[in-house]
Amino acid sequence: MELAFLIEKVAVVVILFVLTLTIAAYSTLAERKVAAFLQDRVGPDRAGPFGVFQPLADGGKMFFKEETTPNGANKWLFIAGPSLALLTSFLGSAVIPWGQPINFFGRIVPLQVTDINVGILYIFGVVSLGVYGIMIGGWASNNKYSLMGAVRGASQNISYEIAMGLSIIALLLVTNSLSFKVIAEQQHGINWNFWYQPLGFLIFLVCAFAETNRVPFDLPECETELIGGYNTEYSGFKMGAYMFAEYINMFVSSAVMATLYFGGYNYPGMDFVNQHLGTTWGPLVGVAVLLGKILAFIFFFMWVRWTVPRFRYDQLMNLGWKILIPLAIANIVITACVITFFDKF
Amino acid sequence: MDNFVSSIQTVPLNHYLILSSIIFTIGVIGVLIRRNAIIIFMSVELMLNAVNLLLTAFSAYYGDAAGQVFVFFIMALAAAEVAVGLAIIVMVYRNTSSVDINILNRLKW
Amino acid sequence: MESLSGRKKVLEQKPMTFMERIYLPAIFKGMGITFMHMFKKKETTYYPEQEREFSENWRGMHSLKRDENGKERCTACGLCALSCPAEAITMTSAERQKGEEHLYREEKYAAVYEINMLRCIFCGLCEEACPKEAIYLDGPIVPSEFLRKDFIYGKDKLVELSITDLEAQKGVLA
Amino acid sequence: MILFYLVSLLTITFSLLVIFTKNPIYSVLYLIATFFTFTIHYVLLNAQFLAVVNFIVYMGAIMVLFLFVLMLMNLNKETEPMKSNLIKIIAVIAGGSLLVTLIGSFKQLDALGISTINKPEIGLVENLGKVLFSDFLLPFEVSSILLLSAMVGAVLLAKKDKTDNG
Repeated sequence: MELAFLIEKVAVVVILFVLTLTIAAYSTLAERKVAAFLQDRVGPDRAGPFGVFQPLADGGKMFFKEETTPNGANKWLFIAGPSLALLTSFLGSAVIPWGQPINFFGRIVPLQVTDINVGILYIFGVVSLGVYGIMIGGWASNNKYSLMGAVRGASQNISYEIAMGLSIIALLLVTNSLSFKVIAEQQHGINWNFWYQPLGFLIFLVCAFAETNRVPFDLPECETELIGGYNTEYSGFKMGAYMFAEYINMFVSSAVMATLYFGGYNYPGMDFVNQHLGTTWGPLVGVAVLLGKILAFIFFFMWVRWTVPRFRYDQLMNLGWKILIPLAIANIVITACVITFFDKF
Repeated sequence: MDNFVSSIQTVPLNHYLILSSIIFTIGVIGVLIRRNAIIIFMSVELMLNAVNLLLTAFSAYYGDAAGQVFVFFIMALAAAEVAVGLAIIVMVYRNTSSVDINILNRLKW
Repeated sequence: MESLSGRKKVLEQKPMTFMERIYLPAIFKGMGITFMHMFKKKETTYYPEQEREFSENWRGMHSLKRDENGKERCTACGLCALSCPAEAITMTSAERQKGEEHLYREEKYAAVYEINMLRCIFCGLCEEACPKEAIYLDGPIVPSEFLRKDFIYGKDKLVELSITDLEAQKGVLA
Repeated sequence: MILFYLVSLLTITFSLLVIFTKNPIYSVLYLIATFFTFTIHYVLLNAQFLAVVNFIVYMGAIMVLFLFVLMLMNLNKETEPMKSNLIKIIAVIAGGSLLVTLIGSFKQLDALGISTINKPEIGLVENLGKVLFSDFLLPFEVSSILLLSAMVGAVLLAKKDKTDNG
């Protein structure tokens, strides 16, 4: 482990961390702006031009608010809940390839924190850990509404994980690899997995909505039924941590979707661009393309949120268990059949 | 990854044996000293995991994948066992509003 | 069950067709509608800079009126305070001294006249109760403040400016 | 090398905390931590697939179930049934003698004398999958039936009986 390697990794991690935080912070602004635009309003525009400093103002407000801990709450777990939520939301971005290896002053730097060859399973594991933040926080609040929210969140996440996993298995039949790097490389140009797995993508998308607790599946935090859900008792920065975790989750799941189904950093005509811009600027264009895809997905998340009404809880479970799982299994069977058929000839 | 493997190669297999047996023993003690059925259940899980670790270590040291396949099966079995076991505990709790295993003494009669 | 009045109509719900049951077309349609709204004209009024037109019977901040000679109309009779359902109005009266005739119309006047804007519900009952036509809710929106005590408006904020004051103000502006 | 001993120490500490903590919720959380250290052990053994499966199955599914049940039952320190100290001491002595027996018997194994990992790539998904779907195909299929029957059994058990009002 040479020093340069270490510096390189640290640099990639720090840049990724800052990028994630910035995008998550600006997602809060974007959410309000998108909501406003979809409702013929203009949204926050007082802090700076077009409200660009609004996230700073919100963050400042979050910081200086009074933090209350309810009587009878479990002090340690009450703090552990939001911290865990924030931690697990960050973990996912480690295996996503952000671009082709880049030539940085004569040194080839891979734009990925680490390429483990079980990358997809890793993402899966991290996603399944995300439940703990919600469950622990909800239970430690010592409030029955919070507990209800936590229980809902946990059962929803577990249920949708199954459909998500099954939809990924069909994808794996196509890609033959669990490594994000290989999957991203396979989708060179416009050879995206989406063209092979449209149904799988749809299932994955719905599950991603459920896993990030976004509308129309935001039952753990529905204000109308649970006066706020698992974060009812939270205030100040702990509340901010939960909110931030949600936006980071959204960012990471957008990145996963873009990489798995929409070619990651690949775009049509990339060979041409790479030839003309060299090995430093070419990959950077790829990074920009990936970021563009991610932002498009984030916009899609928000767009859906301000269009589709919330599901009822039994509808949610029905959708997960009775529709998505059979669909995903059918998708696997069809994909496997098609692949064997084409292999034969 | 290569660095990892080369560093772990120096750990003797014996140490894995000792570690697993310690964890297994802790699981046994847990079963003996607790009365909460769920904790006892968790101790059993701990014992299962100790065995898993040992199997994996054996498999890695002998270069035989069968051990790891076995661990895989044990995990599948553990998942099934937990589902059924917790369902039973929930039933017991519903009937006796307690998870104290001493209450289950009544099964004798 | 047979309805007693015989007027009950059972709504017939057709079972949903396959297209309706997969929901996705409906969802996409809805998303199309919301997306089109992004390009519509924004309805927002930029409040402090722009103000929407107030209606005829808009009730805003109170003002204590003067008569045509610039004398204060209020005689501190207390009827407004009595009629106030929110008990927002308090006052203390004083007797007009010699030489103050040009300030106050009658012999009695309000030395202190305070309205707590946090309590006021802008119902306009004080306006109706006033026998001297001294109080009107014809002002603008009450501005926001940081401290609660700043919401208790005294005579300095309530009494409308006299003609001399207005001219002085114009002089400053000009 | 040092990493192994560090993680082992953590494993033992957390597993001791599991069985000696009074609050059942803490027990579950410590068990999650224990399983996390197990995951690290698997990574150290280069059994990547098992590491991730351990992560997903144990930490992501089984422990969530435990936590779920415990939270819904609302058990806490006050309602926790504890055995008397005498039984505890006897249990610890019994466990200790089991440990001594086990380690004593392992002394015999020294003769085997294997102390290096032979084929480090054995734990990768590809190799494991090949073994799993060739030599162990029948057990694999049987385990699916096991899971199915467990699922049906769990649903049947946990379902409230409609006939009586319990």
